[in-house]
Amino acid sequence: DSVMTTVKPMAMIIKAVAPQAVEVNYLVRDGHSGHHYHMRPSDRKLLQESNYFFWLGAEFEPIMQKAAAGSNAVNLTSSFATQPTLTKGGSHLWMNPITALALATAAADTLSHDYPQYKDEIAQRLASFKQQIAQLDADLKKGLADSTTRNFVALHDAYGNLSEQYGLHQLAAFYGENEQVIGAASRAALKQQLDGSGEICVFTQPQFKLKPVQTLLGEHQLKVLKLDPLATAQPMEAGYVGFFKDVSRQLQSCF
Amino acid sequence: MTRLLEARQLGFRANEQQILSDVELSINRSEITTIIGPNGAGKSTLLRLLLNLSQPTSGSVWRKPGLVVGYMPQKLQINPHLPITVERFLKLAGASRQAIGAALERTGASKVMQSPLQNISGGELQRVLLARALLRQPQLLVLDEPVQGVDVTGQIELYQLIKTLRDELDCGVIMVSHDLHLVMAATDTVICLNQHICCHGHPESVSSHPAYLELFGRKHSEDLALYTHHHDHCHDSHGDIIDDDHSECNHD
Amino acid sequence: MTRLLEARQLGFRANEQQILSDVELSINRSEITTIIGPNGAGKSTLLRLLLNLSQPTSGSVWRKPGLVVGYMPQKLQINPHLPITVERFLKLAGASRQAIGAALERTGASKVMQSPLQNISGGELQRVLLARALLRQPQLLVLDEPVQGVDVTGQIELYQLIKTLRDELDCGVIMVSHDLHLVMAATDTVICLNQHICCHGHPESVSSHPAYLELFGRKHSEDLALYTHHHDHCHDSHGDIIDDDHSECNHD
Amino acid sequence: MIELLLTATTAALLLTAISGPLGSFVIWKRIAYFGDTLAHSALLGVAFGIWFNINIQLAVVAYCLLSATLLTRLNRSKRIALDTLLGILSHGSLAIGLVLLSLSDNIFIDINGLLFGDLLAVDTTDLYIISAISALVGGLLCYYWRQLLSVTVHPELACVEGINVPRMELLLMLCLALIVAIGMQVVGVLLITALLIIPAATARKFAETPEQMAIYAIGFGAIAVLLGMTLSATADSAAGPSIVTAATLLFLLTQALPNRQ
Amino acid sequence: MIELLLTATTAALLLTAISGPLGSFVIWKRIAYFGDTLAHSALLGVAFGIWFNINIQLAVVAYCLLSATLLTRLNRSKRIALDTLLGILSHGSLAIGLVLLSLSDNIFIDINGLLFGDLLAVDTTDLYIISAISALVGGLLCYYWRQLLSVTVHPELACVEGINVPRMELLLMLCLALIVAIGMQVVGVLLITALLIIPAATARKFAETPEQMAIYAIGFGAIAVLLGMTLSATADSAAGPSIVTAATLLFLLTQALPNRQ
Ligand SMILES: Nc1ncnc2c1ncn2[C@@H]1O[C@H](COP(=O)(O)OP(=O)(O)OP(=O)(O)O)[C@@H](O)[C@H]1O
Ligand SMILES: Nc1ncnc2c1ncn2[C@@H]1O[C@H](COP(=O)(O)OP(=O)(O)OP(=O)(O)O)[C@@H](O)[C@H]1O
Ligand SMILES: [Mg+2]
Ligand SMILES: [Mg+2]
Ligand SMILES: [Zn+2]
Repeated sequence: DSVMTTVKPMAMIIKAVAPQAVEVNYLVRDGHSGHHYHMRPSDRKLLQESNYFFWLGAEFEPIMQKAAAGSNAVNLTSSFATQPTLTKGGSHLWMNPITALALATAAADTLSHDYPQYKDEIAQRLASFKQQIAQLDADLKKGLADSTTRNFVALHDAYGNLSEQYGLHQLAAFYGENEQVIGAASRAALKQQLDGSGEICVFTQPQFKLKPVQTLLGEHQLKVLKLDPLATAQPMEAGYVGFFKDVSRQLQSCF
Repeated sequence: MTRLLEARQLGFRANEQQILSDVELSINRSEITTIIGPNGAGKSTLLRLLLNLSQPTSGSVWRKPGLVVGYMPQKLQINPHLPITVERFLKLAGASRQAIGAALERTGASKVMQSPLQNISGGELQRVLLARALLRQPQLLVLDEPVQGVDVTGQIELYQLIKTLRDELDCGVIMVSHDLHLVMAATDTVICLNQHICCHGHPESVSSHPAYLELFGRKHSEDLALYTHHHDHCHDSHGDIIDDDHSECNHD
Repeated sequence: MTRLLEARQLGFRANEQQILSDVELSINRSEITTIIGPNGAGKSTLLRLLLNLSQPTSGSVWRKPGLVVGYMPQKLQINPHLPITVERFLKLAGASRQAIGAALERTGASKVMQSPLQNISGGELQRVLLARALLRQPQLLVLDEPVQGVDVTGQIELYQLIKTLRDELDCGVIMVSHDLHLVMAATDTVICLNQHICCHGHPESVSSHPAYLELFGRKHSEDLALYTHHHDHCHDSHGDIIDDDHSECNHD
Repeated sequence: MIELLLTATTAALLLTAISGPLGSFVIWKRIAYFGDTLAHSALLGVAFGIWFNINIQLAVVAYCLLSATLLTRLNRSKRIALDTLLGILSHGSLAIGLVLLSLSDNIFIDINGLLFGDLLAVDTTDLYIISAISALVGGLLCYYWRQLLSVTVHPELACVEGINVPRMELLLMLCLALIVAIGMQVVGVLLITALLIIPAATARKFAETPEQMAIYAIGFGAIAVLLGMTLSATADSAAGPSIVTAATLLFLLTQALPNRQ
Repeated sequence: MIELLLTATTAALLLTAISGPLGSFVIWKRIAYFGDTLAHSALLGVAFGIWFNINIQLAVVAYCLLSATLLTRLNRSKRIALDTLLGILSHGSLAIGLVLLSLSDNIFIDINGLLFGDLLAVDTTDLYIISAISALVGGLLCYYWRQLLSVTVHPELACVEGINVPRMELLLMLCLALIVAIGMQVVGVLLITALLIIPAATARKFAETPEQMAIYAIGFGAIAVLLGMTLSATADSAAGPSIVTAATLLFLLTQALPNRQ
């Protein structure tokens, strides 16, 4: 038995609550961007053989709409997508442990319907995941508590959900959700706003060049965080907890 | 005598230049009209106006409703990227294979029936274009320098053919030509054009008209006189003038 | 007598057809060579081979090193998207404004000097092309049907001009023409081509050659006889033969 | 594996049957970039769709048809080559679309989806749409074939012979726009424009008449689809790009063949 | 604000100075899609760069120059129109690049970066590169102007007049490839190809000689750059697309003007 999802962190979340006997696969393979997905025959085969395809809905993962056309698709966000904060520059929902837990809960619900024989196992794993998440959240909050500055500049507009949770403040994102670049006026405003401040925290990702930031804020000292939102460098065994620990370690090096 | 086409006060301006002004003419069934005039006189422009391929800047053109026209442009630029044989090109005019064979036979280009249209020689192209024009069984044939680039043998044959066609199809013909000597004898009306109509009428009368003489010069009028004279009678192979016998020397 | 160009055993095949075979010829300085032949005989193809614009499939062409050639193609397709006036087009040949004015004057096209190249009429284009060819001060002039589409007045003038140029520049000339009557008198060698060289030599001797007669037919040979005869002497305006006086009638 | 690829292969073959003849016109008229232009300008269609709150798919199809009409109009003056007009329309609408989108918040457009599509995700509904459009366009092409061809060979001769030249040109452009607009959303613009031009260009070498070219183009297209699908199934590569790769290799291969002498 | 835009504006103006004349050639030769083709095929360059472990930027430039050479070669046979060849090269390399990339692991490519670039991210190093390339290409264009023009007007006449036609065509293609390859990485391919064609097409209406067209194209390009930068500064839109938008509007505006009678 197997279930399918879109990206690796999502697979980690589902793996955390799915019964041991159920295999969890994901579509976007390591090293490829989640925004440029093309389906391959092996994906199609896996997708067809899976009992479920867990995804985040057209709003957050529009590129997955075709993959989600099958009858086995389950939109994990349908229970809580009404929360307005989630839609604001935060398509990477898994970048916030609280949301991750909500996703896990939704997945667990569905799974226990289909696998009544594993119902207990699922409930048990969910409870343990809940605990781990609470721990993660508390640790990160504590780690960031004494940080005086909470401003950061992002290259990719995907951290709205994360900043909301931890009181961080995104000054600007150089590439929008659609990867379009920002205009001259915003840059001028950003430059003015940062006038006089020393170290600036920059969230970057492997596929984006740092150059626009360097050109604009060349005179400032840039502290570059190579966040890894797709868990490319993490082994699957590390699980969501391992992945997010890495993210929070990175965050704490900046704030 | 059916009127096929009539131009009224036609004028054309382009690029701040008056190219044609005040042209009045009418084309009737079974009449051959020839337009002569120096290069740049506006002959091709006039044909394009008559065919509605350009819009006049003044005046108007009346065409008989439902008029079937066969047109042969002065230059045809063929898209080199479209593979098309002469036969297929002619079929586009809506003719049968047999009719195509016959038309090419008549214009003396049956050799190139299967050749790609892009590769045939200049003179062959002219013959093919004429074949296309006549395949449409036109009521009006519009020919812009029909024998340009055609070899000597062909020139005489083609003019002969145009006359025969006129008789067969009972169609009107309007053509542009520089071959005064070959054309004069085969035409009913000559229009002498140089931005406006300088003079028009029967070939004989036009060639002595002062406007004509001014345009082509007395020197060439003499040459022409030689040509028309050449068609008034026959020469034997030594160039001596022999008796005027139409059936023998093929001129009329 | 300098040899400018020599073709040895030239052959050309395309599309499974032999278009030319076994052509041998040589062009010398200050000689005018005229190629005649029916449509599709391979005349233009031969010129292109001589100019290295196509590669022969057999045989070879020798060109005098550093030969300056003026070429006038049979058809010129001008890119309609390039804005260029006649003057600028001629300047591309590397000539001064003055020289351009003079050249256009000579070919009788000074009227269109400032016109866009795409808009000029067929005959005007021929004149412009000839002007370009001669602006290069060529050692060899290669002309493919130079007076095609040119008006009567112009035809005689242009052939006259070609002769004058030959004398002035002391260049070799090779041209294709169908105007046997106008060309014969102005040429040193005639090559009669129909996929191979049927016959060649002085105009007078060629026109009585059996191969020539076969190609153009006895009927047209008679016509031609009339033309050559026309150039052996002059006619008065009534067509009567008057005394042979070269200075008066401009033929030689 | 076979039944998995069946829908996708059928869709691609259906498209091929119609893109062969249409693609031949594209090559003859030198508008190889027609598809790309529509794809680029589709972005502006999306922007309009969002702006006026219309169904985006419909907005894209409508905008494509509109662009085609506009193009036909602009082209009538003949002062500017069609390919230049295409280039301007393409970059212009792309840029305007980007500017509009960067002015509004939170609009996600799947440019990559439009570009590369997802052939393997084609379902039976898509198949019906493709069949319907193919039948419509194919029927129009057959019915007007002689007139369309006349206009392409020589518009002035066609005009003199009584063919309504502007209407035929518009018809052709609209057919193209329709097939690109549909294809773009189903299989991606890369595949649809490549299917338009590459098989037809391959056929050019062997064809002696326009009809031969159209038919050979269908044949080469079908071969490319089958080869590409096999490649995709064996090497586990994306289906659309694999088909285009197969078509390209086929083209290069036939170019290396000697010309008939 | 001003000093923020200074580098970007200077870079764009420098590119304009060279894209005006080059773009005129692009329009005359009907290769409006040259830039897009190189941009698409750049992906294959990236794939090769990754495969053979070369610096990706260099690989892209090298591959662009290679494509241009290949194109010039293929075009010599004249059986297939240049725009069709461009289309095939473009879609073919894009597809092959995608297949290769989807077969290899761990690759992040910034396709959008290549396509849309970021003019505002231009720094002084880029400015030096652009200046150097502009000077080089500008010098070559000036030096060979007459010959390049002869070849464009009529290759056969040029050949008879002793100009090395293949070499001139190659030179032109390489200049184009160079400017596109550099422009693509610095300001994005949308901006560079739009700067090539749109100002030159605008100039077409007013020019009577090729030189006029080249110079007017520079002028229109410069106006578009200044307008676009102003738009970006006031409406906060991305700089590249704003410039292209300005150029497009300028084109549409001049098309609406009456023709000189
Ligand atoms: N669209 C146009 N714009 C500007 N000038 C034009 C245009 N069309 C024609 N002309 C000019 O009008 C004049 C007449 O051209 P046209 O082609 O009608 O001459 P023609 O009498 O057919 O000459 P030919 O005997 O050489 O074929 C030419 O001088 C040409 O330059
Ligand atoms: N590239 C080619 N491929 C196939 N056939 C060709 C090619 N070029 C020329 N031909 C054929 O070769 C023959 C000779 O053509 P060419 O243009 O040399 O004739 P020409 O003597 O100049 O005729 P014209 O007097 O009509 O100009 C024609 O029948 C033509 O169809
Ligand atoms: Mg004319
Ligand atoms: Mg010829
Ligand atoms: Zn993202």
